[in-house]
Amino acid sequence: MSEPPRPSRGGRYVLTLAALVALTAASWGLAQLHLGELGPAIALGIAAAKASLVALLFMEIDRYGTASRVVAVVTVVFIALLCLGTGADVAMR
Amino acid sequence: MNELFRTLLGLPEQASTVATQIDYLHYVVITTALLGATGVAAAIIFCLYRFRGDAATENHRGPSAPFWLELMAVGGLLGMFLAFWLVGFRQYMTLQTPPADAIDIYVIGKQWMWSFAYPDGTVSNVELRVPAGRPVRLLMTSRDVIHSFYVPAFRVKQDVVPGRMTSLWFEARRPGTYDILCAEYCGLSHSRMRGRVVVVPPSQLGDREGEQSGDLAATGQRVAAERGCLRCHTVDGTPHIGPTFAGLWGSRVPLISGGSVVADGAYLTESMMDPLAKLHAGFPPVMPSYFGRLSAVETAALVELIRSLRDRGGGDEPLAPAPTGSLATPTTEVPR
Amino acid sequence: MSEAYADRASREHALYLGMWVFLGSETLLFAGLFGLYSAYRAGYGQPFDEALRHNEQWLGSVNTLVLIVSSFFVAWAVHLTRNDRLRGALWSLVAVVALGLTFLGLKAFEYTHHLREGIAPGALYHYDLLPDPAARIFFTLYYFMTGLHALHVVAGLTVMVWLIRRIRRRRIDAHHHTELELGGLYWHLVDIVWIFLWPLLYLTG
Amino acid sequence: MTALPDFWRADRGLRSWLLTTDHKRIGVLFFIGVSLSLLIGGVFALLLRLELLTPDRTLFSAATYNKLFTHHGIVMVWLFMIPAIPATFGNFFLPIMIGAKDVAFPKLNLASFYVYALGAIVTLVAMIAGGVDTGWTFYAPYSTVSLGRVGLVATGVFILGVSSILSGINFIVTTHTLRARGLGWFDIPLFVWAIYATSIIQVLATPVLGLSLALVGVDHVWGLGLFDPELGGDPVLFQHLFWFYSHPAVYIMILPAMGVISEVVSTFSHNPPLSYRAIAYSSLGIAFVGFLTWGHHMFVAGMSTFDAGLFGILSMFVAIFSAIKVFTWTATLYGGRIVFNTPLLYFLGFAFLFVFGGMSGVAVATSSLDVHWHDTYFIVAHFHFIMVGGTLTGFLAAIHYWFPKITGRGYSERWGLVSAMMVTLGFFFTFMPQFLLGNAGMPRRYYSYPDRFQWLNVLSTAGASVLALGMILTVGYLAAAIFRGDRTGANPWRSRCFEWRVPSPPPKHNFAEPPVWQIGCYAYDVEDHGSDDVGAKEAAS
Repeated sequence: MSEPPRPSRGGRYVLTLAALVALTAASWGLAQLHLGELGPAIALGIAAAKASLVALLFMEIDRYGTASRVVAVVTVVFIALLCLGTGADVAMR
Repeated sequence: MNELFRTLLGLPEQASTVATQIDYLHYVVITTALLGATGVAAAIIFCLYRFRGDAATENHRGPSAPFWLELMAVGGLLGMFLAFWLVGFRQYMTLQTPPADAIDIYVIGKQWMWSFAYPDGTVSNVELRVPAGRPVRLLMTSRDVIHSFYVPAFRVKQDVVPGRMTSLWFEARRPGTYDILCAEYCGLSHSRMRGRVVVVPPSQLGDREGEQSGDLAATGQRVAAERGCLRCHTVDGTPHIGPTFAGLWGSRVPLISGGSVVADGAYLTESMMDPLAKLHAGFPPVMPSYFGRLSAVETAALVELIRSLRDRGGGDEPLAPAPTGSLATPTTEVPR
Repeated sequence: MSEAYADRASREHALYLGMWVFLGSETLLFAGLFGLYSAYRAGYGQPFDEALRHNEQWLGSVNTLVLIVSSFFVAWAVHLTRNDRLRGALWSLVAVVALGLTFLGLKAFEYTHHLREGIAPGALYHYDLLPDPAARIFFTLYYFMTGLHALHVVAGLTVMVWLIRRIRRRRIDAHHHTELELGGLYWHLVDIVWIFLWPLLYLTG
Repeated sequence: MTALPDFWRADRGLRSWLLTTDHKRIGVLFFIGVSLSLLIGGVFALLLRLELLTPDRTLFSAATYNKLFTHHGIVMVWLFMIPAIPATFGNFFLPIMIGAKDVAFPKLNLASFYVYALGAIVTLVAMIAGGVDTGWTFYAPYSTVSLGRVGLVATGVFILGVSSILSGINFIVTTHTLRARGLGWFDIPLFVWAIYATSIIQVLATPVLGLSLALVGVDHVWGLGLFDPELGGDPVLFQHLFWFYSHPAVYIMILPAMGVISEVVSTFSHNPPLSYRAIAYSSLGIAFVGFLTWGHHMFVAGMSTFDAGLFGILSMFVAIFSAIKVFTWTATLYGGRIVFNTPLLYFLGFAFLFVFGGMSGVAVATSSLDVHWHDTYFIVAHFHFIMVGGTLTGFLAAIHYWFPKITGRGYSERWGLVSAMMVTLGFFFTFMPQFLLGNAGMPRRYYSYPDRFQWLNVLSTAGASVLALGMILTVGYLAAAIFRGDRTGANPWRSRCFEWRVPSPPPKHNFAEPPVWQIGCYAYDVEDHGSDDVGAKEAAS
């Protein structure tokens, strides 16, 4: 928010960047091991972790009130809903 | 009672074994709907009359129905809807799982006509002949767009999707003729894509019993001979005027125009209808087009013939399964 | 902005809320493609994974890093603006634009590489080493997902250039930087979408 | 309070209308667009009914018929039903009902109208230049191979979707941030809840429609076959994407009408709603649970039986919220002081048609019954009972209910009741025969049909002409009332709702200064003493 300028500390952002790069490397590394069935689940788990890092620390979602968090959760739920609905249909045919 | 409701609601006759059960559920649900709507309307009309007045009349306490009453009403309604679902889904499952001893008939839906291939290799268009009292399973696919095989008298319907096989089963109770309609919009003459199910007494169809495994391929063999395919294509692996059928299925066909294509159902059908579209490299472009001269089921029979010859040597190993692939294997296993 | 709002803070609150709702709506534009991806992957299975393995993992990974760093620079620019260090903020945004262009450049390179191999969307696909229709479907989905994402990257870059011009013309400072935060939110969303696209299109083969 | 000029006369000239950021004027602009669309869609409907008089060709060819029912569907769904109540009455009354001067983003509001106008023009041009014959559902693979202008219509509808999203965002932010001081979420009128819930669906569902139509358009033009079985695609997946939008879309259409009905019932019975929170939460319930049920459109499409069962159960839950609303409305009438006039007659029509239409929806969500009924005229009758019996009736009720507030004049009650009777009865005789046609097994979109269906079709066409006459009559006397209707005060219906506390027609910025309302919008137990304007009394206190 742009009330009177509150000096924010830059350290947080650098740490977040480091964490994101580390997670990316981890995700890439695990992919090389070809864990078979578990591979996609882990990769998506790491991606979700990275996404929430970006949302929480870069986008600072917590500073924009509850509505923004509700929007984020509802969006993720509805995307998952569509994927499960269509995926289940084809998988269970 | 059943007859009264059926005629009142304009339902067609209950010609298949499942029809009566479905109609009973139909009666219950529709009467509940009508009673619900008239009940609500009656309650409103009563209130409109009983509490008429204007803003100036003395003040009535606002209505305050206890919360439990509303919860009970809504809970009861939800219970009833879930009961509808339970009965409905069990009937739906019986509709979706054909009995084991059902006769298999291949159905091809094509822009604006139904064709049927029987286990004994004979084919018929528009008219589907089935024995009474025997479950019949229809294995259906479409040559172009989505159609929907619908026999109102049997209360059955199933979309016919191109690129995969969908199935439907019914058991006609007594002989008669019933309409087949296309229920999924499929273009210009969607409303003229009609046919007839002719149910004949079981005795008349004695010869129709034959086992069904590779019969369609046998029909393909007969059609190939009659239509002159075998004058240019051989079945033993030696190339002739045209490429041999043996080992052709699923193999990589080099094209004169460069590149190559997998010899799957789509390619073979297209090559019969429009031979010059993807011409096999190394063969003269002399094949006549069979567009309009081969019925849909004869085409399916020829494709079945070529598929059945795929391991007979000649041609390199097929790289990929049929285009319908795992995505499209229907719930019930299709006899290869 | 109408005078409906008494003070600037409530007007900004409205802008942020509107932006978040818009971000939710924009993300759902990708929902359809994620749905198709999960359906086709569930349906085709093995041949789908084969095609997926064909994608250059290093290209995707570099692009992921590029976008993550660019996302950092956007957050860094907002941080610097709050501390009234506008020159630094300006250069951060320039870095974001540079990284965005690098991303698009790598994407273009990957596309041409694919197209030269004959991997093109839909009916134009004629890559002989992966004849299976699952490969054709995977690459069509690949083109649609990355293409739609690339469009959003281009939109994000235009917003960044517009922000750079506003900073240079002193329209954005420590007190008034709403549009910078909104532009930043949009770019972070573009990064988040790619964070999910990367494993689906490159890693999980 | 000095008499502020009302919004009609506040500014003069075409430019002031075309570049207005006043939410009321934008509401009026949308009303004009939406009414024209209703006229066009209605003409298509009449032509369809005339063609179906005989089992074979009556007026024109199958190709024309196929284009006509497609255009009827597209114009009615995207050009009329979806913007009908939210963009017109939602725009007009949402800010007033929460005590705001205007919507949160007025320029975005005007942009939304022009995007709607652009989308409408592109769609109508595509219909004239060749037209589309794929049905409003654009099912692949026919929409890929059809010779019609699928690409252009898909673009037009995409643009209309963008307008829908922009309005949705605007209304959500307005409801969150611009409520007057002391006006909590449970103090605002129920119509605002309905528009808010509709906006949530618009914002979350429309993008998926945008994508699926883009995929179909691209597939039709360049053959990038994600749904083309020749290229390994699966056409059933398009149906998943399409219905993921289109089922919530039917709730976009019905929720605003429910909002209007909540207001009409409370005002004309001079009674607070039986349970405010039941209706408010039901609106949200419909908005979210509506996203879980799209599979019941695909029971016979070749979907897995697992999905069929799952979507069947979920569809039963969404019906509960509508039932709660109907019970609450009916109970609100109990113990009220009911003044019976046109909006309430429309409510009576709404109640019967919506409940029977909704229950017939539960009937087709019962999977085994759907096998027989899917894609027959039973489905056509079901959704017209909800769309015409529900949304159009709600739209007409809203026009009559808010006519004095928007124009400052009253309409002729006698003609109102006559036309409402004609519309409701005409509708009933148009679509009740179609339920029977569906039972008999007549499929949808049939240009020619077996002879045994003819008498029901003739009856249906007769009903359609009565409905058309009723609509023409409505336009007639309302137009007359605009110019010759007698002037009404700020609150002719003696309603407590907030929009009746501003003058009729309201001034440009609704309120001289931000309102502080002590008397609630459903506080009918507060003594009225026949004073004409509760607002005045409030201002005095």
